[in-house]
Amino acid sequence: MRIVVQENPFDLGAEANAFASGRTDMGAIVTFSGVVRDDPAHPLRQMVIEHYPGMTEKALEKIAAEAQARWSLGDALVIHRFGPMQPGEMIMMVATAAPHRRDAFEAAEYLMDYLKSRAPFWKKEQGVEGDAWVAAKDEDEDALTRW
Amino acid sequence: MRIVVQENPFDLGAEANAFASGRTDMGAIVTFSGVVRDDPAHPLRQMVIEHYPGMTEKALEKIAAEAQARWSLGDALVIHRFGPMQPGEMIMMVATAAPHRRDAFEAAEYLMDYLKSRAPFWKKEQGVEGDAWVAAKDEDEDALTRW
Amino acid sequence: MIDILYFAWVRERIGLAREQVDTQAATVADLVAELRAREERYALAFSDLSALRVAVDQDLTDFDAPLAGAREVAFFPPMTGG
Amino acid sequence: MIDILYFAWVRERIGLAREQVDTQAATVADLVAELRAREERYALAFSDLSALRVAVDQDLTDFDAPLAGAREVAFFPPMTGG
Repeated sequence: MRIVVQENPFDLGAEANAFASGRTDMGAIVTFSGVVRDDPAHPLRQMVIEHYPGMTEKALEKIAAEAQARWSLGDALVIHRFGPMQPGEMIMMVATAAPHRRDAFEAAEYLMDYLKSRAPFWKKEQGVEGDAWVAAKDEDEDALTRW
Repeated sequence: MRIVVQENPFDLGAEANAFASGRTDMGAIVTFSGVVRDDPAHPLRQMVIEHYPGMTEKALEKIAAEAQARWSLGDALVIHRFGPMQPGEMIMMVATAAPHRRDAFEAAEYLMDYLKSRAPFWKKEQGVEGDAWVAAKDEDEDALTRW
Repeated sequence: MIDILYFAWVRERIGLAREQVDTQAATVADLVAELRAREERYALAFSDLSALRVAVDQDLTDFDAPLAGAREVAFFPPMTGG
Repeated sequence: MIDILYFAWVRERIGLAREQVDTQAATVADLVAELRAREERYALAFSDLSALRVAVDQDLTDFDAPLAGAREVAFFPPMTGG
Protein backbone atom coordinates (compact mmCIF):
# COMPACT_ATOMS: atom_id res chain seq x y z
CA MET A 1 0.00 0.00 0.00
CA ARG A 2 1.43 3.36 -1.03
CA ILE A 3 -0.07 6.77 -0.20
CA VAL A 4 1.48 9.85 -1.80
CA VAL A 5 0.43 13.48 -1.28
CA GLN A 6 2.48 15.80 -3.44
CA GLU A 7 2.43 19.12 -5.27
CA ASN A 8 4.28 17.91 -8.38
CA PRO A 9 2.62 16.22 -11.35
CA PHE A 10 2.83 12.43 -11.54
CA ASP A 11 2.95 10.15 -14.57
CA LEU A 12 -0.16 7.93 -14.76
CA GLY A 13 1.49 5.49 -17.17
CA ALA A 14 4.68 5.11 -15.17
CA GLU A 15 2.73 4.70 -11.93
CA ALA A 16 0.32 2.18 -13.49
CA ASN A 17 3.18 0.13 -14.90
CA ALA A 18 5.14 0.18 -11.64
CA PHE A 19 1.98 -0.82 -9.74
CA ALA A 20 1.11 -3.66 -12.11
CA SER A 21 4.58 -5.08 -12.70
CA GLY A 22 5.97 -8.19 -11.11
CA ARG A 23 2.66 -9.62 -9.92
CA THR A 24 1.63 -13.13 -10.92
CA ASP A 25 -0.98 -13.57 -8.20
CA MET A 26 -3.27 -10.65 -9.07
CA GLY A 27 -5.43 -11.09 -12.16
CA ALA A 28 -7.08 -7.67 -12.06
CA ILE A 29 -5.64 -4.15 -11.94
CA VAL A 30 -7.93 -1.11 -11.86
CA THR A 31 -6.81 2.50 -12.04
CA PHE A 32 -8.85 5.64 -11.69
CA SER A 33 -7.48 9.07 -12.49
CA GLY A 34 -9.10 12.42 -11.95
CA VAL A 35 -8.37 15.19 -14.42
CA VAL A 36 -8.90 18.96 -14.07
CA ARG A 37 -11.93 19.59 -16.26
CA ASP A 38 -12.53 22.75 -18.19
CA ASP A 39 -16.01 24.07 -18.91
CA PRO A 40 -16.22 26.03 -22.17
CA ALA A 41 -19.17 27.98 -20.71
CA HIS A 42 -17.04 29.11 -17.73
CA PRO A 43 -13.40 28.88 -18.80
CA LEU A 44 -11.04 27.81 -16.04
CA ARG A 45 -7.67 29.47 -15.62
CA GLN A 46 -6.49 27.02 -13.01
CA MET A 47 -7.62 24.88 -10.13
CA VAL A 48 -5.93 25.19 -6.74
CA ILE A 49 -6.21 22.39 -4.22
CA GLU A 50 -5.73 23.09 -0.55
CA HIS A 51 -5.22 20.27 1.93
CA TYR A 52 -4.54 19.62 5.61
CA PRO A 53 -0.98 18.29 5.87
CA GLY A 54 -0.76 15.47 8.36
CA MET A 55 -4.48 14.73 8.45
CA THR A 56 -4.55 14.12 4.69
CA GLU A 57 -2.06 11.26 4.81
CA LYS A 58 -3.73 9.86 7.92
CA ALA A 59 -7.20 9.96 6.33
CA LEU A 60 -6.00 8.36 3.07
CA GLU A 61 -4.18 5.61 4.95
CA LYS A 62 -7.30 4.87 6.95
CA ILE A 63 -9.45 4.72 3.80
CA ALA A 64 -6.97 2.46 1.99
CA ALA A 65 -6.58 0.17 5.02
CA GLU A 66 -10.37 -0.13 5.23
CA ALA A 67 -10.51 -1.06 1.52
CA GLN A 68 -7.85 -3.71 2.06
CA ALA A 69 -9.83 -5.12 4.97
CA ARG A 70 -13.09 -5.25 3.00
CA TRP A 71 -11.85 -6.72 -0.26
CA SER A 72 -9.24 -9.31 -1.26
CA LEU A 73 -6.71 -6.75 -2.36
CA GLY A 74 -3.12 -7.54 -3.17
CA ASP A 75 -2.20 -3.88 -3.13
CA ALA A 76 -3.56 -0.34 -3.30
CA LEU A 77 -2.07 2.98 -4.38
CA VAL A 78 -3.31 6.54 -3.83
CA ILE A 79 -1.59 9.60 -5.27
CA HIS A 80 -3.21 13.01 -4.69
CA ARG A 81 -1.81 16.39 -5.63
CA PHE A 82 -2.31 19.78 -4.02
CA GLY A 83 -1.47 23.29 -5.21
CA PRO A 84 -2.23 24.85 -8.58
CA MET A 85 -2.95 22.80 -11.72
CA GLN A 86 -4.16 23.52 -15.24
CA PRO A 87 -7.13 22.06 -17.16
CA GLY A 88 -6.17 18.62 -18.49
CA GLU A 89 -3.65 17.96 -15.69
CA MET A 90 -4.12 14.93 -13.48
CA ILE A 91 -5.27 15.70 -9.96
CA MET A 92 -5.02 12.25 -8.47
CA MET A 93 -5.10 8.52 -9.11
CA VAL A 94 -5.91 5.35 -7.27
CA ALA A 95 -4.96 1.82 -8.27
CA THR A 96 -6.08 -1.53 -6.91
CA ALA A 97 -4.82 -5.06 -7.54
CA ALA A 98 -6.93 -8.11 -6.74
CA PRO A 99 -7.16 -11.74 -7.80
CA HIS A 100 -10.57 -11.03 -9.40
CA ARG A 101 -12.03 -8.06 -11.23
CA ARG A 102 -15.05 -7.39 -9.05
CA ASP A 103 -12.88 -6.84 -5.97
CA ALA A 104 -10.50 -4.56 -7.87
CA PHE A 105 -13.38 -2.45 -9.26
CA GLU A 106 -15.33 -2.19 -6.02
CA ALA A 107 -12.29 -1.32 -3.94
CA ALA A 108 -11.29 1.41 -6.42
CA GLU A 109 -14.81 2.88 -6.31
CA TYR A 110 -14.79 2.71 -2.53
CA LEU A 111 -11.43 4.49 -2.38
CA MET A 112 -12.76 7.21 -4.69
CA ASP A 113 -16.04 7.65 -2.83
CA TYR A 114 -14.34 8.03 0.54
CA LEU A 115 -11.42 10.06 -0.72
CA LYS A 116 -13.88 12.49 -2.29
CA SER A 117 -15.79 13.28 0.92
CA ARG A 118 -13.54 12.18 3.79
CA ALA A 119 -10.00 13.23 2.88
CA PRO A 120 -9.27 16.89 3.68
CA PHE A 121 -8.86 18.40 0.22
CA TRP A 122 -10.65 21.51 -1.03
CA LYS A 123 -10.78 22.63 -4.65
CA LYS A 124 -10.88 26.23 -5.73
CA GLU A 125 -11.61 27.09 -9.34
CA GLN A 126 -9.97 30.24 -10.63
CA GLY A 127 -11.81 31.28 -13.74
CA VAL A 128 -11.82 34.27 -16.01
CA GLU A 129 -15.03 35.31 -14.20
CA GLY A 130 -13.55 35.04 -10.71
CA ASP A 131 -12.66 32.46 -8.08
CA ALA A 132 -14.97 30.02 -6.34
CA TRP A 133 -14.59 27.13 -3.93
CA VAL A 134 -16.08 23.98 -5.39
CA ALA A 135 -19.16 23.02 -3.36
CA ALA A 136 -19.48 19.46 -2.10
CA LYS A 137 -22.23 17.57 -3.91
CA ASP A 138 -25.04 15.77 -2.12
CA GLU A 139 -24.54 12.87 -4.50
CA ASP A 140 -20.95 12.46 -3.28
CA GLU A 141 -22.13 12.21 0.31
CA ASP A 142 -24.94 9.87 -0.77
CA ALA A 143 -22.41 7.67 -2.57
CA LEU A 144 -21.03 6.59 0.82
CA THR A 145 -24.32 4.98 1.82
CA ARG A 146 -23.83 2.10 -0.58
CA TRP A 147 -20.77 0.76 1.26
CA MET B 1 -13.23 4.50 -29.66
CA ARG B 2 -10.35 2.15 -30.39
CA ILE B 3 -10.53 -1.67 -30.53
CA VAL B 4 -7.32 -3.63 -30.89
CA VAL B 5 -6.93 -7.41 -31.14
CA GLN B 6 -3.29 -8.42 -31.33
CA GLU B 7 -0.83 -11.17 -30.50
CA ASN B 8 1.97 -8.88 -29.29
CA PRO B 9 2.26 -7.52 -25.77
CA PHE B 10 1.08 -3.96 -25.16
CA ASP B 11 2.31 -1.36 -22.69
CA LEU B 12 -0.38 -0.49 -20.11
CA GLY B 13 1.34 2.74 -19.08
CA ALA B 14 1.89 4.01 -22.62
CA GLU B 15 -1.68 3.11 -23.58
CA ALA B 16 -3.14 4.73 -20.45
CA ASN B 17 -1.15 7.93 -21.02
CA ALA B 18 -2.09 8.11 -24.70
CA PHE B 19 -5.74 7.52 -23.81
CA ALA B 20 -5.80 10.15 -21.05
CA SER B 21 -3.75 12.84 -22.74
CA GLY B 22 -5.11 15.96 -24.35
CA ARG B 23 -8.56 15.83 -22.77
CA THR B 24 -9.89 18.78 -20.78
CA ASP B 25 -13.55 17.75 -20.92
CA MET B 26 -13.29 14.35 -19.22
CA GLY B 27 -12.77 14.41 -15.47
CA ALA B 28 -12.56 10.66 -14.95
CA ILE B 29 -10.39 7.99 -16.57
CA VAL B 30 -10.73 4.33 -15.56
CA THR B 31 -8.51 1.50 -16.75
CA PHE B 32 -8.83 -2.20 -16.12
CA SER B 33 -6.11 -4.67 -17.01
CA GLY B 34 -6.22 -8.42 -16.84
CA VAL B 35 -3.04 -10.29 -15.98
CA VAL B 36 -2.16 -13.98 -16.47
CA ARG B 37 -2.37 -15.37 -12.96
CA ASP B 38 -0.24 -18.18 -11.64
CA ASP B 39 -1.47 -20.58 -9.01
CA PRO B 40 1.33 -21.94 -6.82
CA ALA B 41 -0.79 -25.08 -6.20
CA HIS B 42 -1.01 -25.76 -9.97
CA PRO B 43 1.95 -23.99 -11.60
CA LEU B 44 1.17 -22.55 -15.01
CA ARG B 45 3.66 -22.84 -17.86
CA GLN B 46 1.75 -20.56 -20.15
CA MET B 47 -1.74 -19.48 -21.14
CA VAL B 48 -2.82 -19.67 -24.77
CA ILE B 49 -5.76 -17.62 -25.96
CA GLU B 50 -7.66 -18.65 -29.07
CA HIS B 51 -10.08 -16.28 -30.75
CA TYR B 52 -12.37 -15.99 -33.76
CA PRO B 53 -10.78 -13.46 -36.15
CA GLY B 54 -13.42 -11.20 -37.61
CA MET B 55 -16.10 -11.94 -35.08
CA THR B 56 -13.85 -10.83 -32.23
CA GLU B 57 -13.45 -7.29 -33.54
CA LYS B 58 -17.14 -7.15 -34.43
CA ALA B 59 -18.23 -8.31 -30.96
CA LEU B 60 -15.88 -5.89 -29.18
CA GLU B 61 -17.04 -2.98 -31.31
CA LYS B 62 -20.66 -3.80 -30.54
CA ILE B 63 -19.98 -4.00 -26.79
CA ALA B 64 -18.05 -0.72 -26.81
CA ALA B 65 -20.72 1.04 -28.89
CA GLU B 66 -23.38 -0.17 -26.45
CA ALA B 67 -21.33 1.21 -23.52
CA GLN B 68 -21.01 4.55 -25.28
CA ALA B 69 -24.76 4.62 -25.84
CA ARG B 70 -25.57 3.82 -22.22
CA TRP B 71 -23.15 6.13 -20.45
CA SER B 72 -21.81 9.63 -21.08
CA LEU B 73 -18.48 8.45 -22.37
CA GLY B 74 -15.97 10.66 -24.08
CA ASP B 75 -14.00 7.67 -25.29
CA ALA B 76 -13.39 3.96 -24.81
CA LEU B 77 -10.46 1.67 -25.55
CA VAL B 78 -10.26 -2.13 -25.69
CA ILE B 79 -7.02 -4.04 -26.29
CA HIS B 80 -7.14 -7.84 -26.15
CA ARG B 81 -4.31 -10.23 -26.95
CA PHE B 82 -4.42 -13.76 -28.31
CA GLY B 83 -1.76 -16.44 -28.58
CA PRO B 84 0.63 -17.66 -25.87
CA MET B 85 1.48 -15.60 -22.79
CA GLN B 86 3.36 -16.14 -19.55
CA PRO B 87 2.21 -15.64 -15.94
CA GLY B 88 2.41 -11.94 -15.07
CA GLU B 89 1.87 -10.81 -18.67
CA MET B 90 -1.07 -8.57 -19.48
CA ILE B 91 -3.88 -10.27 -21.38
CA MET B 92 -6.03 -7.24 -22.08
CA MET B 93 -7.08 -3.79 -20.96
CA VAL B 94 -10.06 -1.50 -21.25
CA ALA B 95 -10.13 2.23 -20.61
CA THR B 96 -13.03 4.64 -20.33
CA ALA B 97 -13.15 8.44 -20.16
CA ALA B 98 -16.20 10.28 -18.85
CA PRO B 99 -17.02 13.66 -17.36
CA HIS B 100 -17.85 11.97 -14.02
CA ARG B 101 -16.41 8.99 -12.19
CA ARG B 102 -19.53 6.88 -11.84
CA ASP B 103 -20.02 6.73 -15.61
CA ALA B 104 -16.36 5.86 -16.19
CA PHE B 105 -16.45 3.06 -13.58
CA GLU B 106 -19.77 1.58 -14.67
CA ALA B 107 -18.89 1.62 -18.35
CA ALA B 108 -15.55 -0.10 -17.64
CA GLU B 109 -17.30 -2.80 -15.60
CA TYR B 110 -19.89 -3.23 -18.32
CA LEU B 111 -17.17 -3.60 -20.96
CA MET B 112 -15.43 -6.21 -18.84
CA ASP B 113 -18.59 -8.17 -18.04
CA TYR B 114 -19.62 -8.39 -21.69
CA LEU B 115 -16.13 -8.91 -23.05
CA LYS B 116 -15.72 -11.82 -20.64
CA SER B 117 -18.78 -13.78 -21.81
CA ARG B 118 -19.70 -12.37 -25.22
CA ALA B 119 -16.44 -11.83 -27.10
CA PRO B 120 -15.11 -15.01 -28.77
CA PHE B 121 -11.96 -15.70 -26.76
CA TRP B 122 -11.06 -19.02 -25.15
CA LYS B 123 -8.30 -19.52 -22.61
CA LYS B 124 -6.26 -22.67 -22.34
CA GLU B 125 -3.96 -23.17 -19.38
CA GLN B 126 -0.85 -25.20 -20.05
CA GLY B 127 0.47 -26.35 -16.70
CA VAL B 128 3.13 -28.75 -15.54
CA GLU B 129 0.27 -31.19 -14.84
CA GLY B 130 -1.24 -30.90 -18.32
CA ASP B 131 -3.42 -28.64 -20.43
CA ALA B 132 -6.97 -27.56 -19.75
CA TRP B 133 -9.47 -25.19 -21.31
CA VAL B 134 -10.64 -22.64 -18.74
CA ALA B 135 -14.31 -23.25 -17.98
CA ALA B 136 -16.72 -20.32 -18.12
CA LYS B 137 -17.98 -19.39 -14.67
CA ASP B 138 -21.65 -19.11 -13.78
CA GLU B 139 -20.84 -15.89 -11.94
CA ASP B 140 -19.54 -14.35 -15.17
CA GLU B 141 -22.81 -15.13 -16.93
CA ASP B 142 -24.75 -13.90 -13.89
CA ALA B 143 -22.78 -10.63 -13.95
CA LEU B 144 -24.59 -9.67 -17.15
CA THR B 145 -27.97 -9.62 -15.42
CA ARG B 146 -27.12 -6.41 -13.57
CA TRP B 147 -26.99 -4.32 -16.75
CA MET C 1 -22.10 -24.51 -49.20
CA ILE C 2 -21.59 -23.24 -45.67
CA ASP C 3 -18.28 -22.69 -43.89
CA ILE C 4 -18.30 -24.33 -40.49
CA LEU C 5 -15.76 -23.20 -37.90
CA TYR C 6 -14.86 -24.92 -34.64
CA PHE C 7 -13.03 -23.34 -31.73
CA ALA C 8 -11.34 -24.42 -28.48
CA TRP C 9 -12.24 -27.96 -27.33
CA VAL C 10 -14.88 -28.32 -30.06
CA ARG C 11 -12.07 -27.87 -32.60
CA GLU C 12 -9.86 -30.32 -30.73
CA ARG C 13 -12.61 -32.94 -30.38
CA ILE C 14 -13.59 -32.77 -34.05
CA GLY C 15 -9.98 -32.43 -35.16
CA LEU C 16 -10.71 -29.61 -37.59
CA ALA C 17 -10.69 -25.81 -37.36
CA ARG C 18 -12.86 -25.29 -40.42
CA GLU C 19 -14.67 -27.21 -43.14
CA GLN C 20 -17.14 -26.58 -45.92
CA VAL C 21 -20.38 -28.54 -45.98
CA ASP C 22 -23.07 -28.87 -48.55
CA THR C 23 -26.26 -28.79 -46.55
CA GLN C 24 -29.95 -28.07 -46.89
CA ALA C 25 -30.37 -27.72 -43.11
CA ALA C 26 -33.03 -25.14 -42.31
CA THR C 27 -31.77 -24.33 -38.82
CA VAL C 28 -28.61 -24.63 -36.76
CA ALA C 29 -30.22 -27.55 -34.90
CA ASP C 30 -30.82 -29.33 -38.21
CA LEU C 31 -27.17 -28.80 -39.16
CA VAL C 32 -26.07 -30.16 -35.78
CA ALA C 33 -28.24 -33.27 -36.37
CA GLU C 34 -26.54 -33.82 -39.76
CA LEU C 35 -23.06 -33.40 -38.25
CA ARG C 36 -23.82 -35.70 -35.31
CA ALA C 37 -24.88 -38.45 -37.73
CA ARG C 38 -21.57 -38.29 -39.56
CA GLU C 39 -19.01 -39.72 -37.16
CA GLU C 40 -18.37 -40.52 -33.54
CA ARG C 41 -16.14 -37.45 -33.03
CA TYR C 42 -18.98 -35.15 -34.15
CA ALA C 43 -21.50 -37.00 -31.98
CA LEU C 44 -19.11 -36.53 -29.07
CA ALA C 45 -18.49 -32.84 -29.71
CA PHE C 46 -22.21 -32.14 -30.01
CA SER C 47 -23.39 -34.47 -27.25
CA ASP C 48 -24.39 -31.65 -24.88
CA LEU C 49 -25.66 -28.55 -26.64
CA SER C 50 -26.01 -26.67 -23.36
CA ALA C 51 -22.20 -26.66 -23.23
CA LEU C 52 -21.98 -25.09 -26.71
CA ARG C 53 -22.53 -21.71 -28.23
CA VAL C 54 -23.16 -20.91 -31.88
CA ALA C 55 -22.59 -17.90 -34.12
CA VAL C 56 -24.13 -17.47 -37.56
CA ASP C 57 -22.23 -15.06 -39.80
CA GLN C 58 -20.26 -13.92 -36.74
CA ASP C 59 -23.27 -13.06 -34.60
CA LEU C 60 -24.10 -15.07 -31.50
CA THR C 61 -27.43 -16.80 -31.88
CA ASP C 62 -29.49 -19.82 -30.77
CA PHE C 63 -29.66 -23.38 -32.03
CA ASP C 64 -33.09 -22.76 -33.51
CA ALA C 65 -31.78 -19.91 -35.68
CA PRO C 66 -32.57 -20.29 -39.43
CA LEU C 67 -29.66 -20.89 -41.82
CA ALA C 68 -31.23 -19.38 -44.94
CA GLY C 69 -28.55 -17.27 -46.61
CA ALA C 70 -25.94 -18.03 -43.95
CA ARG C 71 -22.34 -18.30 -45.14
CA GLU C 72 -20.53 -19.09 -41.90
CA VAL C 73 -21.55 -21.04 -38.81
CA ALA C 74 -19.23 -21.38 -35.82
CA PHE C 75 -19.47 -23.74 -32.85
CA PHE C 76 -17.55 -23.19 -29.64
CA PRO C 77 -17.73 -23.49 -25.85
CA PRO C 78 -18.85 -20.56 -23.65
CA MET C 79 -16.35 -17.75 -24.04
CA THR C 80 -13.66 -17.00 -21.49
CA GLY C 81 -12.09 -13.69 -22.47
CA GLY C 82 -10.92 -10.88 -20.23
CA MET D 1 -3.58 26.07 24.66
CA ILE D 2 -5.13 24.57 21.56
CA ASP D 3 -4.02 25.05 17.96
CA ILE D 4 -6.96 26.01 15.77
CA LEU D 5 -6.66 25.55 12.01
CA TYR D 6 -8.93 26.94 9.31
CA PHE D 7 -9.14 25.73 5.72
CA ALA D 8 -10.67 26.84 2.41
CA TRP D 9 -13.37 29.53 2.75
CA VAL D 10 -13.34 29.29 6.55
CA ARG D 11 -9.67 30.36 6.44
CA GLU D 12 -10.47 33.15 3.98
CA ARG D 13 -13.44 34.42 5.99
CA ILE D 14 -11.54 34.48 9.26
CA GLY D 15 -8.37 35.71 7.58
CA LEU D 16 -6.13 33.25 9.39
CA ALA D 17 -4.82 29.77 8.63
CA ARG D 18 -3.91 28.95 12.21
CA GLU D 19 -3.97 30.43 15.68
CA GLN D 20 -3.42 29.35 19.26
CA VAL D 21 -6.18 29.92 21.78
CA ASP D 22 -6.27 29.57 25.51
CA THR D 23 -9.61 27.98 26.21
CA GLN D 24 -11.44 25.97 28.83
CA ALA D 25 -14.13 24.92 26.33
CA ALA D 26 -15.37 21.41 27.15
CA THR D 27 -16.61 20.61 23.65
CA VAL D 28 -16.11 21.75 20.07
CA ALA D 29 -19.50 23.51 20.27
CA ASP D 30 -18.33 25.45 23.36
CA LEU D 31 -15.18 26.48 21.49
CA VAL D 32 -17.27 27.62 18.53
CA ALA D 33 -19.43 29.72 20.89
CA GLU D 34 -16.27 31.39 22.27
CA LEU D 35 -14.93 32.09 18.77
CA ARG D 36 -18.27 33.44 17.52
CA ALA D 37 -18.37 35.91 20.42
CA ARG D 38 -14.96 37.32 19.48
CA GLU D 39 -15.50 39.24 16.26
CA GLU D 40 -17.87 39.64 13.34
CA ARG D 41 -15.64 37.60 10.97
CA TYR D 42 -15.79 34.62 13.35
CA ALA D 43 -19.55 34.98 13.77
CA LEU D 44 -19.83 35.02 10.00
CA ALA D 45 -17.58 32.00 9.45
CA PHE D 46 -19.46 29.98 12.06
CA SER D 47 -22.96 31.22 11.21
CA ASP D 48 -24.11 27.90 9.74
CA LEU D 49 -22.54 24.86 11.39
CA SER D 50 -24.26 22.51 8.96
CA ALA D 51 -21.92 23.93 6.29
CA LEU D 52 -18.86 23.13 8.41
CA ARG D 53 -16.87 20.08 9.35
CA VAL D 54 -14.53 19.69 12.30
CA ALA D 55 -11.50 17.53 13.06
CA VAL D 56 -10.00 17.08 16.51
CA ASP D 57 -6.37 15.96 16.47
CA GLN D 58 -6.76 15.19 12.75
CA ASP D 59 -9.77 12.91 13.09
CA LEU D 60 -13.15 13.96 11.72
CA THR D 61 -15.65 14.32 14.52
CA ASP D 62 -18.87 16.09 15.58
CA PHE D 63 -19.48 19.46 17.14
CA ASP D 64 -20.42 17.84 20.44
CA ALA D 65 -17.03 16.09 20.69
CA PRO D 66 -15.15 16.72 23.97
CA LEU D 67 -11.93 18.73 23.86
CA ALA D 68 -10.25 17.23 26.94
CA GLY D 69 -6.61 16.60 26.00
CA ALA D 70 -7.05 17.90 22.43
CA ARG D 71 -4.07 19.69 20.90
CA GLU D 72 -5.40 20.61 17.48
CA VAL D 73 -8.89 21.53 16.25
CA ALA D 74 -9.57 22.23 12.56
CA PHE D 75 -12.64 23.82 10.94
CA PHE D 76 -13.37 23.54 7.24
CA PRO D 77 -16.14 23.13 4.66
CA PRO D 78 -17.20 19.70 3.37
CA MET D 79 -14.27 18.16 1.54
CA THR D 80 -13.99 18.12 -2.24
CA GLY D 81 -11.07 15.85 -3.09
CA GLY D 82 -10.73 13.39 -5.91
